[in-house]
Order: sequence, then structure tokens, then C-alpha cells
Amino acid sequence: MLDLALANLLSPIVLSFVLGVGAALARSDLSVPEAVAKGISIYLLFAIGFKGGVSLAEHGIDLTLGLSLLAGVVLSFILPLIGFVVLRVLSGMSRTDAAAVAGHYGSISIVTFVAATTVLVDAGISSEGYMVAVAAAMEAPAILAALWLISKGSDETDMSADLWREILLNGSIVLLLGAFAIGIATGSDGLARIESFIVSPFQGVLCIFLLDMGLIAGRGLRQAGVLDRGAIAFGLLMPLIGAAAGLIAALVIGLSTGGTMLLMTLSASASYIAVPAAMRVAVPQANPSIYLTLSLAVTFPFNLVLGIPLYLTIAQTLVGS
Amino acid sequence: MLDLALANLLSPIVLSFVLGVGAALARSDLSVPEAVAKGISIYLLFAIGFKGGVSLAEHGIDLTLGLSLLAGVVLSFILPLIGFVVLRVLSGMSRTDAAAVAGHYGSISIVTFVAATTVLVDAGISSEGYMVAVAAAMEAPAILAALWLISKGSDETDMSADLWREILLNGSIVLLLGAFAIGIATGSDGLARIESFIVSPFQGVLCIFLLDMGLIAGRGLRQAGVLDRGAIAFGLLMPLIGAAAGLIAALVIGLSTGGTMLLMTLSASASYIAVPAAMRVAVPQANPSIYLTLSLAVTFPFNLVLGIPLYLTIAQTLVGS
Amino acid sequence: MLDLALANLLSPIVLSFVLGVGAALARSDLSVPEAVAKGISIYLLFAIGFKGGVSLAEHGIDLTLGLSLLAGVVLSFILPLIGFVVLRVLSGMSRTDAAAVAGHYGSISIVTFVAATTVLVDAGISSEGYMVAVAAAMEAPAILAALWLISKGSDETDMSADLWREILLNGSIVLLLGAFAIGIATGSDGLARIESFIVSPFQGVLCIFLLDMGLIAGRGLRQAGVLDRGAIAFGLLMPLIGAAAGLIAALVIGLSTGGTMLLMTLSASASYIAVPAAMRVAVPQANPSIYLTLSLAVTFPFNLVLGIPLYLTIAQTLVGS
Amino acid sequence: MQTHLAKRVEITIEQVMLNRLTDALEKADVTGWSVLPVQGGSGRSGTWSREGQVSRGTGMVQVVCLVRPEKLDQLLDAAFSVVKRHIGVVCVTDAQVLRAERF
Amino acid sequence: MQTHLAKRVEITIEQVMLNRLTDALEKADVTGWSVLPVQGGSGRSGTWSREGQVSRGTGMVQVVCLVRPEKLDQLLDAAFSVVKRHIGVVCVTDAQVLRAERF
Amino acid sequence: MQTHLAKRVEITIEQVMLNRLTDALEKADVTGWSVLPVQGGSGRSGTWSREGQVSRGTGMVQVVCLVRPEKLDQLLDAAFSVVKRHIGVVCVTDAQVLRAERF
Ligand SMILES: Nc1ncnc2c1ncn2[C@@H]1O[C@H](COP(=O)(O)O)[C@@H](O)[C@H]1O
Ligand SMILES: Nc1ncnc2c1ncn2[C@@H]1O[C@H](COP(=O)(O)O)[C@@H](O)[C@H]1O
Ligand SMILES: Nc1ncnc2c1ncn2[C@@H]1O[C@H](COP(=O)(O)O)[C@@H](O)[C@H]1O
Ligand code: NA
Ligand code: NA
Ligand code: NA
Repeated sequence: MLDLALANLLSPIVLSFVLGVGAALARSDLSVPEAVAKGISIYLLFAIGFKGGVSLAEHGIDLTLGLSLLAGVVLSFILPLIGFVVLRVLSGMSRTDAAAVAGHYGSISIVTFVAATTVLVDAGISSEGYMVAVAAAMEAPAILAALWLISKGSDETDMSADLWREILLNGSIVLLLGAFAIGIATGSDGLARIESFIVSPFQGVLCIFLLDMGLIAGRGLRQAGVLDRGAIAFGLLMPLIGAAAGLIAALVIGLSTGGTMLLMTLSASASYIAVPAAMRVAVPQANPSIYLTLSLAVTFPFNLVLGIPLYLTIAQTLVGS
Repeated sequence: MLDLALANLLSPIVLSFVLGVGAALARSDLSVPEAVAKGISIYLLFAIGFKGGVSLAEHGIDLTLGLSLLAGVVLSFILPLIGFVVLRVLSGMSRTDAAAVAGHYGSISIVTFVAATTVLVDAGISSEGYMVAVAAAMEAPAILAALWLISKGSDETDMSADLWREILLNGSIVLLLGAFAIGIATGSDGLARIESFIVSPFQGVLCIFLLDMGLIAGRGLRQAGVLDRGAIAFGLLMPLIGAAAGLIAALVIGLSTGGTMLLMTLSASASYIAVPAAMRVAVPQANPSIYLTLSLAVTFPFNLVLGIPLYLTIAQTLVGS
Repeated sequence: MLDLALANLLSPIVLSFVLGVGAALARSDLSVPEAVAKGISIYLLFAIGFKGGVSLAEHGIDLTLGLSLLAGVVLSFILPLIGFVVLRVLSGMSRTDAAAVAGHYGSISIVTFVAATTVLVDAGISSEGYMVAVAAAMEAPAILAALWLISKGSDETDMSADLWREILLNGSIVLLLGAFAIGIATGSDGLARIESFIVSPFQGVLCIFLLDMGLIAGRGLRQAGVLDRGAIAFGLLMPLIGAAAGLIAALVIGLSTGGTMLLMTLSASASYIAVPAAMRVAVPQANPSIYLTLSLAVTFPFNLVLGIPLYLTIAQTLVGS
Repeated sequence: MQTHLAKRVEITIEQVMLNRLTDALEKADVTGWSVLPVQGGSGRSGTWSREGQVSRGTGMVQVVCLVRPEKLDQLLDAAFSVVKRHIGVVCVTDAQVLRAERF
Repeated sequence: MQTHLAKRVEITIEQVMLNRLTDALEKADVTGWSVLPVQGGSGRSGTWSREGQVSRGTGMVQVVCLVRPEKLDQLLDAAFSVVKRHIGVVCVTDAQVLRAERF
Repeated sequence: MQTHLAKRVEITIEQVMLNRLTDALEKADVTGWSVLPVQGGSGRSGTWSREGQVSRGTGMVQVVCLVRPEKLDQLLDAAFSVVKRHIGVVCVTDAQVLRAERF
């Protein structure tokens, strides 16, 4: 475990993130243009979706596919409820803010997922290709749970058919699932054609993306004053709770070592794209600084640096390597 | 032919386009930033021009080079005249709109050309490297023809030396021909140095670009109400007329199978960059929704999905494979 | 030498630059979006820094590392003083403008450095990995020298702790040194993981960047009216003076052939990012057209096309090849 | 040159709310507007900049509408219904326009 | 702080016409302006957005000119000669500026 | 709809000076502003465009501040202290705003 954590810490990916955090904390003017960051995230979503689809096409549909999707949906809905209770105990946040934050922890962070798959690839551990679809399935239920929590308090939320369409047809989800479908349809023939675009340079591109994430997280840390101690504790504890829940689900379903580690990572990670946008529309009175800072400047670094090697070690211990 | 069409349909490139169309029709917020799309098109133009130049440098200048350029210019000028007549018969469009639309079909779509070269590469069929120069030569004459058609009606057009400079020194043409010249100058030595940038990842980059084209075409389709039935019929018929004209020219000149297919594709494709910009300046009273929708949401998908395999089959049948 | 100059002239990199200059002079609307150019420069800085770090990790720390850094700092401070005197003799520029221009020539152009390393790689000549750190060390002292020159005249300058922080934590420097540190930390293992991102496509990406630099230089040339003859002469002479100073320092320190050529190139090149930004803040009364045009439209092309092969030849002659 | 009285309304609003705003404008019979990107700003909820955005989607935009003076109230009601519970600033200035038939 | 009367003219026009507009402004002796990007909009010819642009070159821009009141007519004539047959909106507001010698 | 008198101040300034300007605004107790990108322009120091920028960092931005009329002088003093020795244009217009408590 220690070896793994150290190896992870010394990977170019994690160090690029650290560089970004450092530059932002030192108030360097280093920045990645918005369009470039969006372009890179399109690349990452396309690549990860496609590779997941190809892997599904090659290994065939597993009996566990349906179960995994179901587990993802259930985890995504239940984790915010747990998170909400934990947060109300630990922190002095308002009910609305707490519900909005909790929603983020049911949903997932796709970069954390991508970083985890990279660690698996480096370690030569295979995983279920359809985990990409599970990731996509975990975006929306968490938002539902958060809105339900908020509407139970007297606060008004602004739900509408429009908003649901926006959530479900969110660009990231559509691209991830679309590329997944293309991967299934074209299989390894398709992969061969675009391999030198989506496979070979993947880790390098991820470095630049994580540099940018580091810059953003670092800027967030400079504003960490919005978080009380309880909130920060939550940001470090909740991923472990999520990972534990994911682990149980994975053991019940009988996922492979890689799949187990990925489901743990998904459950442990917190959204910073789909959920914040939905919260801005539906619950404008919730303070975005709180949920963005917590998700991006606390939980994301924790998962990237410590969580991922930890989840892998646990999965290897309990499922076998 | 059916096999080829199916293989083409299941290529990552075409499926990425389909994904874009679907996302746009479903009103997902998936979008490629303008700067990224422009960056990718710079990459594609540079790569395709460069490779064309290297291929010319390797295979030497063909006797048919001059003839092909001439054929390109003539086709580009004549196709709008044919198109204009067809359009006036099929559709209720105003004279000005019809002339503006017709102009687009004399000019070419470089992405269609790029997609066609990719199909050739996958099929292991070589082609004349200078077809890239023919593509560049086919941009401007069509604009001339359209403006001539419009000025023959009493409508005023706004022509000036400035506009001609803009058309001829259009960024896409300059980059394509410039990269072509660089390819000729540096030959296969030059290619070796930048091969892993312009050759290996090419198809993958093209996927992202076609995703974006799909998004744009899909948004166009949502506004397809501007097109009457006759116009849509024109958008599907005109590429066939163009391809036939290109085929005759290719047979007369004696191009290779690959070259024949490419000249057919060029003739069949409709511009959506150079000509629209020129039309906005010179003929602002022509409705851009009509010509853009027709070129991008009707003819481009037709060529990409059905046209290209069709043209290849015909070329193989008539020239030999 | 002639051979080398010719080979250099016919490299895709130099020709891409020439294409950009030509397109701009012909007033084509070809342009690289700002975000894409910034994205590429992030890529180049990351790649060059990382590779420098890995090379240091592999070859170990040289006794000459400290001396080289010191030489860089001293050169960066002294060259503006020399440049200022030369400029006052050659040109009719105001004292303030002359000092601002001189400052640029103490600092360095990272693209010129990158182009030089590419020539070395192509020629199979190795160099000290830490030259990247020397490049970073040469940014700031030149600014100090320029401001000192200006403050000696009665003109007011606007110095503050803020400005110094901005200069030293300039995004380019932070990224270059950060990537350098990551390269040292991860060594050749790290390189292996991201090699197909930062090594193989490097020269191709550089072509696109130089295309953009050419466009900018060409636009600058169109405004070259701001420069008197003496200023232009300075723009061609000063790199030679700088290279000579760099050469002496390199011989004293005992750098390798590659390192000598790189230190010459660094000394010969003129900044066009860090120094102009600092000058705008601290000396707004100095005319930016003068220093930008001189640095980018005169000295940069000179170094790229003639300087680099010249410096290599000299280094090979004096140090051995 | 002949000009006509008009009102220039400038609404600064979160990008995620843009479609809702333009839908409301359309319902209020306002058919002309331009959207300008905003790259940063400051207000009661703190300072932000597009490049420092955690979630890149939550930047702001500025919607500029030129309308005839008699349509102003309609426009403001529509805009306010969207801006009310959300971050946003509305600013009206007197203006003159060419070609009044367009507004 | 001492301010001076001026006119603020805002011209929204297609990107392809920008050079023609600024040439006309220069001929009319208007030497100062700023160009702002427009990322979308709506008007009589429908709704558009830069990211949904079929031809990415045909977006719009906003040209803002501050001029002395006595130069306004000259400016409007110049702008109108370009905008006339093209898509575009011109809006004038009264303004105050610092440093009048610049306009 | 109830509106309130305000001043709209538009400051066009070099990007490198933006932080210094917003610091000065904050010191002058101005807490709300929006920053818009400027993609090109022309003035006494010539014509420039963002894509043709030699040093991409030296473009310009437009800072728009809405303030209560009584705060105007404070704001202009702050802005002028930064703009004084630097390239930049300041323009003030009368405006009406919704929700006066924000300014
Ligand atoms: N007084 C103002 N003038 C101009 N823009 C403002 C002003 N107040 C707020 N804004 C803009 O509206 C955004 C949100 O404001 P707020 O809701 O006060 O945080 C800010 O980030 C600015 O972009
Ligand atoms: N009333 C208006 N207010 C602000 N911008 C407008 C207005 N009308 C038109 N525009 C802008 O001008 C473009 C073209 O307008 P139109 O010629 O009416 O289609 C629109 O897409 C908007 O960007
Ligand atoms: N009269 C004006 N109206 C609008 N913007 C201006 C004006 N004068 C200058 N600017 C802007 O301020 C920049 C610098 O102006 P200057 O200091 O006069 O060169 C120009 O490039 C424009 O972007
Ligand atoms: Na989660
Ligand atoms: Na054609
Ligand atoms: Na130097």
C-alpha cells in the first residue's frame, strides 16, 4: 500500500495536479484557457467512453452488467441521504447548503474515474468495460435525492421538465455514453484506427488536464475560508463512506478486482460539473462556493492522491489480484 | 457496395458524426468550443495539405496535374450554372437565393474530401497527391459563377477588389496550399519528422471534428423548416450530378481509381466555409439559413454516409481497383 | 555550415514560420485562435521542461549546473546594458524606449530555445538537461536591468512588490520549472508513460505554433515603419553580440557542444512574453510597437533561420562535435 | 441622420439561466437581443473569473436588448421573473437607434 | 472629477463586415473604437449562437466608439453606409468621458 | 417596474492592469463590476486585435461598474489613478437599475 501510494504520488499525473495547486496558491498567473480545458475534457470523455465500449464488445456482456447499473443508481440516490445526515452532524451548514453538498457526493467525478483507470492500466489490472456506463448512470439520481431533501425543508426549488432534460442530456453524459456506444459498435477494429489518438497520448493529455484542475483547486483552497472545520472533515470522511458502500455493492455483485476498485472510486468521488450546474438552476439560494470548494479542493485531491491507491489495495486484498 | 457502405457506416468517423447529430436533435448542451473547432480544422488542413505535397514529391509530377487543375476550375464554374437551373425547376426559391445556393455546390467541402481520403487509406488505395491542389483551385470559380448569376438578375451585388483578395487569400486555402508546398519542399524526410503528429492521430482527431460537424448539422436540421421539399431534393440530387460530372472529367483525364473517387467527391460536395462568407459580404440579401442548412445538414451527411462509398464503388468499377 | 543552414531552412518548422509570415504579409485572414496558441505554448513548455528534468535525472547533476545558472543570471543582467549602449549609438530612440528594448535582449525567447533543441535532437547531439532551468533563470534579471536603466534617467517607473511577484511567478516560468521538477522526480519511468504525448508529436505541434508566430511576425513586419534603420540593424546585430557573450560563458564553464549552442541561443534571443508584459505595467510610456516588432519580427526570424545553424556550427568548431 | 428613441437594457446573468431568460423575453414579445461573454466580475457573492471557474459552465453573460420605450416594462417584468431568485443585474439606459422599424 | 460630454455609439454587425466598417470609420475621421465579441443573439433573421454557427466566420461583433458630440453625424453616416444593406444594429447613448483630448 | 437612478461606468483598459484596477475599485468601496473581453480596437497608439497580438497578454478588457450616483466620484478617482499613466478610456452614462440595494 505504501509503495503504491508513493508510486501514485510520483506519477506525472499527480505531480501535474500538485504543480497546479502550488502555482495557484502562489498566485502565479498560469492558467489554461477555458476553450482548451473544454477541448481536453471532450477528448478524455470520448476516449474513456470509447475504450469502455470496445472492452465490452470484446469481453461480451457480463451477467453483472445490469446489476452494476442498478447498484450505481441506488448508490447515487442513497449516498446523498447518508451524506446529508453526516453533514448535519459535523457542520453548521444550513439545511439547503447541506442538501446541495450531499447531492454532489452521490454523483461522480469523471476525472477521478479516469485517473483510477490509468492506475489500473499501469498496474496491468483489467476491469469491466461497462463501468463507464455505470459512471454515467450515477450522475442523475443524486440530483433527485438532493432536490428531494431540499423540498422536504420548506425552501422552494425550481424543478421543471426543462431541468430534467438538461440533467439527463448533459453534454458530458451524452458524450460518454455516445462514445461508449461507438466503441461497442466498432469494436477493436475501430479502436485500431484511432488508437494512436485515444490510447497512446492519453496519460500525457491527462497531465495537462490535471494541471488545470490543480490550478482551479488551488484557487478554491485560497477561498477555503467559506468552509468550517466540520465541512472539511466531511470532505475527507465522505469519500471513505462512499468507497465502503461501493465496496459492499461490488462484493455482492461479484465484480473483478479492477471493477471493484472503480465502483469504490465512483462512489467516493464528488461531482463538480453536472450537479453544480443543476443546483445553480434549481437551488440558487444554496451557496456555490461551499459545494464547489468542498468537491474540488478537498475531496478531489484526497481521492487522487490517497484514495485511489487505498481503494486499489483494499480491492486487491478482498477480491484478489 | 453494400459491404462498403456498411463498413463506412460503422467507422468511428461516421458514428461520431451521427452522435453529434443525435445530441443536437435531442437538444443536449454538448458543444465543441469555437476555438477548439478552429484549431482542429487548422490541424486537418495542415495535415492533408502536407501529405498531399509529400506524395507529389515522391511520385513526381504527373502529366495530368495541369489537366486536373483545369478540370477543377471548369467544374467549379459550371456546376453552379447547372445547379441553378435544377434548383429553379425543383424549388420555389428566389433567384438570388437560388444563385447563392448553387454557388456552394461548385465549390468544395474540405472535410468531405478528408473523409474520402481516409476511406481510401483504409482501403489501401493510393491517389494523386495533387488532388489537394485541385481542391483549393475549386473554391473560387464557383463564387464567380454565383455572382454572375445574381448580377444577371437586376439584384445588386457588392463586389470589390477587396472581396476577391479575401476569397483568394481565404485562410483555409492559404493553409492548404501552404502546407502542400511545404510537403513538396521537405518531402518524405519532412514527413518522417512530423509523422506522429499528422499521420497517426489523424483519424482520431477527425472523429472529434465530425462530432462537432454533427452537432452543427443537427442544429441546422432543427431549423430545416426554411427548406421546401424541392430544396431538400436538390440537396440530395445535386451531389450525384456533381459526382457524375467529376467522373466524366476524371475518365477523360485518366486519373487513378483513388483520384477519380476524390474528384467525384470534390464535385459532389458543397462549401460551407469560403462561399458562405463571400455571400454574406457580396449578397447580404440572400438568406444564409437556406444555403447553410442545405450544404451542411443535407448534402454533407449524404456524402459522408452514402456518397463516399458510392463514389468509390463506381470508381473501382469503371477505373479498376 | 551552408548545408546545415539549408537543411534548417527546409525543415517543416522553419517553412511553417515562413508560411505564416507570407500569409500575414499578403493579408490573408488565416489566424490561430488565441486559446489554441496558448494551449500549444502550455504543451511546449510542459514538454521541454519535463524532458529537461528527465535528462537531468538520468545524467546526474553536473558540477557545471550552478555555474551555468550563475552565467545565465549574469548574462541576462549585463546584455541589456550592452544593448542599451549599442542602441543609443545606432538608433534615434528615446532613452526610455531604448532601455525597454534592451531589456528584451537580456531575457530569452523560449520558442527559439525549443527550435534549437529540435535542431540538436535531429543532429543527434546531446545537451545538458538543466539548460531549461538556465532559460528560466534568464527571464527576470534583464527586467531589473532595464528598469534600472530607465530609473537612472529622470523618467518614472512603476515598480512594486506586486510587479516582482508577477515577474517571478509568471505562468511560463512556473510551468517550465514545474515540469522540470516533475521530470526530475519521475525520471525515465515518468517519461515512458507520457512519451507518446510529449516526444513523438512534438515537432509537428511546433510547426503549428511557428505558423502562428509567423502570422504574428508578418503582421508586425507590416507595421515595421515604427523602426528606424538603426533599430533594425540592432535587431540583427544584438543576437550576434549575445551569442558571442553566451559562447564565452559556455567555454569558460566548459559546457558540451549542445549546451554551448543552447546558451548561445538563449543569449541571442529576445523575450516577447515576460518582458513586454512587465514593461507595460512598469513603463507604460515606452512604445510597445517598437520592442515587440523588433523582438518578434526582426530578431526571432533571424535566429530561427540563420542564427541557430550558425551557433551550432560555431559550437561544433570550438567545442568539437 | 434620423434617430429614434429607444431603451438599452443590459442584463448580466448566469450562463445556466440564459435560455430561461431568452425564453421569457420571447414570451414578452421581445425579439431582438445580443449576448456578450463576461470573463469575470465581482459582486455580493464574491469575485470570479472564467478561467478560474471550478465548473466552467457557471460563468456569466451579458444580454443587451434594444427596445422601443413602450415595450420596456414588459421586458423588465420578463427579465425580473428570471433574475429574481438568481444572481443578476439589470441596467437600463436611454438610447437612440437608427432604423426604428427593427425594434 | 472633470468629465466631458461625448456620445457612445454601439454598432452590432457581422464579423465579415468588421474591416469594412472600421475602414469607413477611419475615412470619417473616427480614430478610436473597441471591438467586443458577441456570442449569440436574436433578431429578425432568427436566433444564432457562436458555438452553433455553421460557418464559424459569420458571427457578430459589437463595435463601441466614443466620440465628441459634434462628430456623431459623421460617424453615423459612415456606419450607416456599411450597415445599410447588411444585418446590424446601431445604438447611441449620451455619455461623459474623462480626458476629452483623446476623442 | 420600479427602477433606481445609477451610473454606468465603462473602463477600457489593458489586461495587465486589470488586477490593479479592481484593487483600486475595492479600496474605493466599489464592490460590483463585470469584466468583458475586448477582441480588438483602435486608438492613438494604433490598431490592434487579440489574434494579432504579439504578446497575447497585452490585450484589453472592458470593466463595467454600476454604482449609485453618489459613489461616482469616488469610483472615477480610483479608476483615474490607475488609468492615468496607462492606455485606457473611461465612459459614464446615466442608467436605471432594478434592486437598488445591490449597489
Ligand atoms: N454593480 C455591478 N456592476 C456591474 N456588474 C455587477 C455589479 N454587481 C454584480 N455584477 C455582476 O453580477 C455578478 C453577480 O453579482 P452578485 O449577485 O452581486 O454576486 C458579479 O460577479 C458581476 O459579474
Ligand atoms: N433589438 C436588438 N437588441 C440587441 N441586439 C439586436 C437587436 N436586434 C438585433 N440584434 C442583434 O443583431 C443580430 C441581427 O439582427 P437581425 O438583422 O434583426 O436578424 C441579432 O442576431 C442580434 O445579435
Ligand atoms: N474613442 C474610443 N472609443 C472606444 N474605444 C477606444 C477609444 N479610444 C481608444 N479606445 C480603446 O482603447 C485602446 C487604447 O487607446 P489609445 O490609448 O488611444 O491607443 C484602443 O485600442 C481601443 O480599444
Ligand atoms: Na460519489
Ligand atoms: Na462541389
Ligand atoms: Na537574450
